Amino acid sequence: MDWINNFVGGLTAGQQFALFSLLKVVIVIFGAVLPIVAYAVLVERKVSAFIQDRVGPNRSAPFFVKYLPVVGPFLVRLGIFQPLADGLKFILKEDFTPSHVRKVYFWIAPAIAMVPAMLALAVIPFGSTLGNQKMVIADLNVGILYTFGIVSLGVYGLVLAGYASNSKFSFLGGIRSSAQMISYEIAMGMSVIPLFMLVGDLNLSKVIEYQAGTTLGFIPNWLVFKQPIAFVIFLVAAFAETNRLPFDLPEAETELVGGYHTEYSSMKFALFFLGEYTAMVAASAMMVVLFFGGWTLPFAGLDHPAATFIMGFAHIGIFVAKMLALMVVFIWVRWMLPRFRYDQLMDLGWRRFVPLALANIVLTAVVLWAQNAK
Amino acid sequence: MNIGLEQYLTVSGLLFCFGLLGVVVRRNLLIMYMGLELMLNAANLALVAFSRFNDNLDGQLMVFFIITVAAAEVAVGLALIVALYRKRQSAHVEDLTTLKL
Amino acid sequence: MNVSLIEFEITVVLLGMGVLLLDLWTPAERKPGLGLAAALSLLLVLVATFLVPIPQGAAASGFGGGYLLDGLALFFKRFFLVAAILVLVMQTEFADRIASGISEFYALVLFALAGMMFAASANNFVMLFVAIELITVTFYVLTSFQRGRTASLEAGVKYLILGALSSGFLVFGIALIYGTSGTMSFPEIAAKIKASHDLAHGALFQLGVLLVLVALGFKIAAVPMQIWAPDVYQGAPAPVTAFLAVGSKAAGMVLLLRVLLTAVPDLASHSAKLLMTVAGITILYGSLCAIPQRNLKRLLGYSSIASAGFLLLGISALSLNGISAILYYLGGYLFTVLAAFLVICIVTRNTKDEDISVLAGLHQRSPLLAAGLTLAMVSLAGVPPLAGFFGKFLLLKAAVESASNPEFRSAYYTLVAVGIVGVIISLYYYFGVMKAIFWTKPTGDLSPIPLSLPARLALYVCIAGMLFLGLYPGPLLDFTDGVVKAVFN
Amino acid sequence: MEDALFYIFAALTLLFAFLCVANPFSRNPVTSAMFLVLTMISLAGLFVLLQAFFLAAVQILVYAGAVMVLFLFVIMLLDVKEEERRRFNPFGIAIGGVSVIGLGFILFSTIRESKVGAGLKLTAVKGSDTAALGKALFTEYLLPFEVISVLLLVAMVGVILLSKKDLK
Amino acid sequence: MSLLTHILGWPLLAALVLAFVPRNFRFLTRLVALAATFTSAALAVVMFVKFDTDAATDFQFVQILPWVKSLGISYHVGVDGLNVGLVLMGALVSFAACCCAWEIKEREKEFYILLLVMTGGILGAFASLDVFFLYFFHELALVPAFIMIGVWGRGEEKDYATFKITLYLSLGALLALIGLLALYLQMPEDKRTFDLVAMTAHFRAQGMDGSAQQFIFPLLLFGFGILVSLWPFHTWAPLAYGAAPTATAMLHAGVLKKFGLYGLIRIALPMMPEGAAMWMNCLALLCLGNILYCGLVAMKQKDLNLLIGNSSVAHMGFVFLGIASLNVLGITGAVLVMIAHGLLAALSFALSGYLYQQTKTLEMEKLGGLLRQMPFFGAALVMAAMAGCGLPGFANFAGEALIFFGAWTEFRVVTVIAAWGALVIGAVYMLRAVRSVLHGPLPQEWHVAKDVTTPWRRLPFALLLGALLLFGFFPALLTRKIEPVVKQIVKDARAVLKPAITAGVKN
Repeated sequence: MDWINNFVGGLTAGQQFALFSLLKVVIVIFGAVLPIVAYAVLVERKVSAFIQDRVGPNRSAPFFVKYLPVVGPFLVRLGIFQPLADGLKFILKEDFTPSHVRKVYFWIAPAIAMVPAMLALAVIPFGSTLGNQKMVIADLNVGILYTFGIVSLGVYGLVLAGYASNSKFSFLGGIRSSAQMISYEIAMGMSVIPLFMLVGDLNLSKVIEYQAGTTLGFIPNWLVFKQPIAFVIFLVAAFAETNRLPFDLPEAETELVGGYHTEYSSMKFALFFLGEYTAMVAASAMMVVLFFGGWTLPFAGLDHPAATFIMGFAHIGIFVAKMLALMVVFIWVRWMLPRFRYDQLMDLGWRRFVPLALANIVLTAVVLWAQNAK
Repeated sequence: MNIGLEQYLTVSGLLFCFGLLGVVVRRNLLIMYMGLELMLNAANLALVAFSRFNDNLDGQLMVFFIITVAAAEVAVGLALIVALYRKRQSAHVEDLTTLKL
Repeated sequence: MNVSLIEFEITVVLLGMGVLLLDLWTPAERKPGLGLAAALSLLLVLVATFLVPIPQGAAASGFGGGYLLDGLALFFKRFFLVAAILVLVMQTEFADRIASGISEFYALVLFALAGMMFAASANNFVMLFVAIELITVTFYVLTSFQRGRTASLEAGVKYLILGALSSGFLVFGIALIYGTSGTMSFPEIAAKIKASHDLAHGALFQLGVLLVLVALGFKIAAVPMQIWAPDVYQGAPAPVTAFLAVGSKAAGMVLLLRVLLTAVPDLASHSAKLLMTVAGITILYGSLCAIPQRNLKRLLGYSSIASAGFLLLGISALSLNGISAILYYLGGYLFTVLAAFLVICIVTRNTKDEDISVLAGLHQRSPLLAAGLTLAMVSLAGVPPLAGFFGKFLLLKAAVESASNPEFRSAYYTLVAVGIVGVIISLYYYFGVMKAIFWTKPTGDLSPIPLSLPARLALYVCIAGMLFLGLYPGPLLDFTDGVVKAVFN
Repeated sequence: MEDALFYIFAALTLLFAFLCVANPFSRNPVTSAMFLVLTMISLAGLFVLLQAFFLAAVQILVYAGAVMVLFLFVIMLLDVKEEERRRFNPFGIAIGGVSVIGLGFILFSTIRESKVGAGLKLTAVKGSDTAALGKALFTEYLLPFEVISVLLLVAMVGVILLSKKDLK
Repeated sequence: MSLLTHILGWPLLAALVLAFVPRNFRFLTRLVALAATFTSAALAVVMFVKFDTDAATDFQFVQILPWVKSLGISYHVGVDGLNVGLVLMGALVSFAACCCAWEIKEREKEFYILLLVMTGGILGAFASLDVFFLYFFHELALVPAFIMIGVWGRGEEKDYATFKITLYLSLGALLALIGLLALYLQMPEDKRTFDLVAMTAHFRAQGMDGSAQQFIFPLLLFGFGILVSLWPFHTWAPLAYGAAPTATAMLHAGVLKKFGLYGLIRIALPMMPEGAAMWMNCLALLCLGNILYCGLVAMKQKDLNLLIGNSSVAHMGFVFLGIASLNVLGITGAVLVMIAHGLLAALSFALSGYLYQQTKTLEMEKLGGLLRQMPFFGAALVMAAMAGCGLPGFANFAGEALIFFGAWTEFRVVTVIAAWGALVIGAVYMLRAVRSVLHGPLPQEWHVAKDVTTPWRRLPFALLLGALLLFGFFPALLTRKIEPVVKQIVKDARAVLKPAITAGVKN
């Protein structure tokens, strides 16, 4: 370890910052997000199978695995190699570009769909500290605004995909998705305002700090308890933002074939797919930070920044666990609820959630004012 | 060379000119409108730069207002252009001929 | 923070929202009545403005100095209120030509009114900007309100593009002014100019002021930002055109006064020649272009450009009397233009056409309308004994007065000469309108034109206003003099 | 480092802005719109360099995230092929270009000449910038803020009226 | 309430009343109008009689009501020797015009309203002693004239004539307005007032800056000059009179046109003697244009109305000449001619209007021999023509003679030419007109023409003729009133004139 210390110590502050940021990006993206996304697909299939009383993927594996004693067949039945196979399939399939599409946009749309979700992760504090590094890629003062800004860019991928494909179904899907995303962005944005009124800061780390500790000795100080309405709105809006059932109107296959990705195949399709799951990861992570105390747990002294590496890793573990639980909720909901109609979706967003969120803001303001007046 | 106010202003000025160029040269209403947005953004950049270098928040607040107004203006403007398009099947300045020029 | 300062504006905004809400429970056939209700309420507000004591000396300001309630603001607030009341009545007459959304039509007028009232009190660039934008954006919608008519939509789009362009200039100008002076507030800018000579002579600062002036010039339709006016006047629904001609122009004017004479008075006196040039060209352009016009609204569009020139003439006089003359002129202009549009609105109700020939035989169809339009034309032409005459008299007087400064003597006299030429030319086309009323052979329908009671009342008010201001200018003139002395001295 | 970033962002902003309004390769409005989005994002980068984080975020959120999507929407709803078939009027372009270059020259020389901000330095932001902005917004600038809200209401009413279907 | 206020107020009040009379009450309409103008005329006669000639330089029947205090504008009326005759003449002509308005058959109500407003304006313009109101009333009288010509006018060139007179006269009025404004602004800031008396007193006491006079005077000269159809700005006049309805032509040519001259004498001369001295030579030359050029043009006319119109322009030349002479005789004569010509022009137009009524044409070649058919008319026309040539016995003669005496001392050559023009040219066209209209064979179609028979119809002609003759035989009725005022003006003007000019003055 000495050479590492020497190396790091030899760098200037700026270089150190750059190095650690790069490390964090690489680790978070390739070490965490991509595997999580890959296995989320598996979980999705398994959960759906469970709900529909099926078995789910239980075959694919490298040939040698099933010869392993005991563990082998279990692993195969678990299907943990399925994501690898899926990935391989995406890469190997023919990358077909139809002749009638607008090429440039057709090519860049999937990338645009994927990138914002990744970027949104940058401000999420996924742990307290490790050594002297804060476990967040960018500790911005305007963290939440950054997230909303970036997330709002995601819509371009879908719109451009719909436009570039030059076909009715894609186009309708693209238009629908952008309308949907813009609509729910408003509800979503408004739903979190009360949180920041309580916290008094836009920095997400501060939000987590605020949620440390308990009330009455056993209820965690999590904002989900203080702002249940906000949480409900945020949760539903998150479904809409990630285009997942019950709000997957943009790609509603019974109406629009495949929506904006009707014309896509192979790796470009995979990017959309990844984008959707990454967005899910980001949304879950966001909810954990905003409503479930982030990396804290209100007991065993886990709500203070870590002093040791062990505690640091424990915090990261807590965060990931919470996030995974929420992702399961996402998946679970998908298979439990039918799809909304488009007008119902808009109605829900504009005429229920927006006023509700507004009312929540006013209510919070009044309560705060009353408290301060005392 | 140290980056100062002058550099920011130059960028802002050029941006303003590009926007104006779009308004003057292009004949498509939508693109003209984009040019107008560029002009507003040029002003935004200038305001933020001034605000920072003067250490005074008024400029940034102005930017906040400008952004809001621009959003409202774009909404109305685009609705108008769409309404006109429905009527005339064109979004071109040269086709606005009902009124004498 | 003193909320009572903005009580009139709050009332107007609430009224607008109230109209929008009431619309939900009003049956369709009674919706036009909402406009009258709103007009009546505005009348109450107008009365209320007279019960408020006029701030003397140090004016009441609030909201971080951005809002100023002085005599000037109060004058313009009343002005806008009167205009809005008459426009609302006009809109009631216009209601059957709007397929839907008549309540929104009223509400938007109220919101525009609120914008104008804020503009009257703007005391820093932020308020100026938001007030102007509130007015302008509302007018984008109002202009294109008759969606069934292509002309209306085209007018809306033209207004939109050029309006947005002027907004671009405005904000860039504001940025430059703010950047060089370090503040948004008018009085502070003036103070800084006084403190440091370099500021007013900085090229960047001057460029900023110029850009702001260009944008304000757009609002009052002064050359070279006048090209929108004829098209928009022609295309917009008649009540909107009236409001545009009176309200929007006056709002531009009050802001121009505030910027030029409160914030950068020294610069204004330096650029007197520029102002004079612009005024002269505007007068000539408006007058000359109006000659061949056959469309009534378009004609009035050009005439309003010429009027803008006369208003600028008042500014370029750079004297208290000049400003007072502007206020007086606007007061007369209010009744005159509204009378003209009221008549045009009613006469053209049953014809798709707005050609000047629809006026043929008007004196037989409705003597009152004929008298109203004739008086309006005579007043616009600046002939006694109507309001327009006294306004122009005061403006020319102010200009001749300023000519006592030997440095500018010839310039001012040239400007006055141009003004006279403009008046002469304008006589030609205003008499063209009167000619159409009285001695063009009517071809079509000669049935009497029915006139509803509110419209009749409104017309009487306009005529009375024109005559009163022409025959008995004392009270208003004393008022404007007092206001101007208190504000600009 | 910051200087380099400034040059990068400035160059990108200007390049994208130019491509937005005068793209020599494509006259597709969608392309223009996308370049405008990129301009906005690079501008946000410049805002960040100026330590105006809040505005940078708002810039992306409002402009890139909402306004430009609206633009794209409208472009897609309208027929854009028309535009590509139109011929340019070279005379108009020449006049426009010359006048704009003239204005640019004036601006540029004015900025150069006036040596604005020669003695000024970018000061580090103390504390939370956003909080200060918020405080000013709700005290000193409360009135414009409220006026803006009326403006938004007007825009909303207007847009609904202009795009309602029920009229002939 | 001063008598003057009554004189100018009744017509205006009547106009207001008429606005509320239903349009089919035609008799009532006419009655109201006649009553109002008659009242004015009668009151004017009373005023003229009651006028204290011994105190002619003082303003009498004065009334002052402050109007706009901040600008120093007040409603101020009063008469001295200068305008007492003009007011009387105006009131008489108004009444006569109103009597002649019976020819109007359509839209009578509007016509009478306009006529009454015009009357009120005219009388107000001559009675006002406030510069602003002077201008104001003049414009008030002018606008109805435009409208009346436009709506009720006759002939093919009606529209053109309307526009021409409108533009020319507005231009003149505006130039004059600027001049008046400049004059107002010459006063020191704290003493600024539009009150004519105060202004005159101020400039008489303080004098005015010479350079200011040099540019204000021409403004007034040409502004007023255009109003009076000073050559070469006269072209509107014949055209407009040719097209105007009778009553309008009578009022405008007779009375309103004199306003410009009145303004020159009342305002320009006393306040700006230096400017006057500068410009009088120029004016003398221009007035030759009026006398000779317009006289020659009148000779060429085939239409009676155009002839009268041109001759009226020519007559203005004499007045200008009188003013240009800048001595007591000349200016007194000028004022006298103003009054005389007012009556004469009204009479001429009334006659030609009557003729047109009967024959529907005024082309002299088509007419002839009407004297037998219409003896009263013929007699009146002959007398009008004689007055026009300046025959003794008519007021014109007295005035023109005074002018020539006055001018002779100043501009001999000009006077000679003018006198020649007046006597020869005037006689030629007037007598030719009389001959071709009244004498010779009577064409068949004019057998239907009727003479003026009823006393009621004869009244206006008789009234005007009577006044002409009265002042012709007793010019002292007027000159004794005018002279003291003019003396004062001339004295002031002469006091500042350059020695070179004063040298030639005998007075």
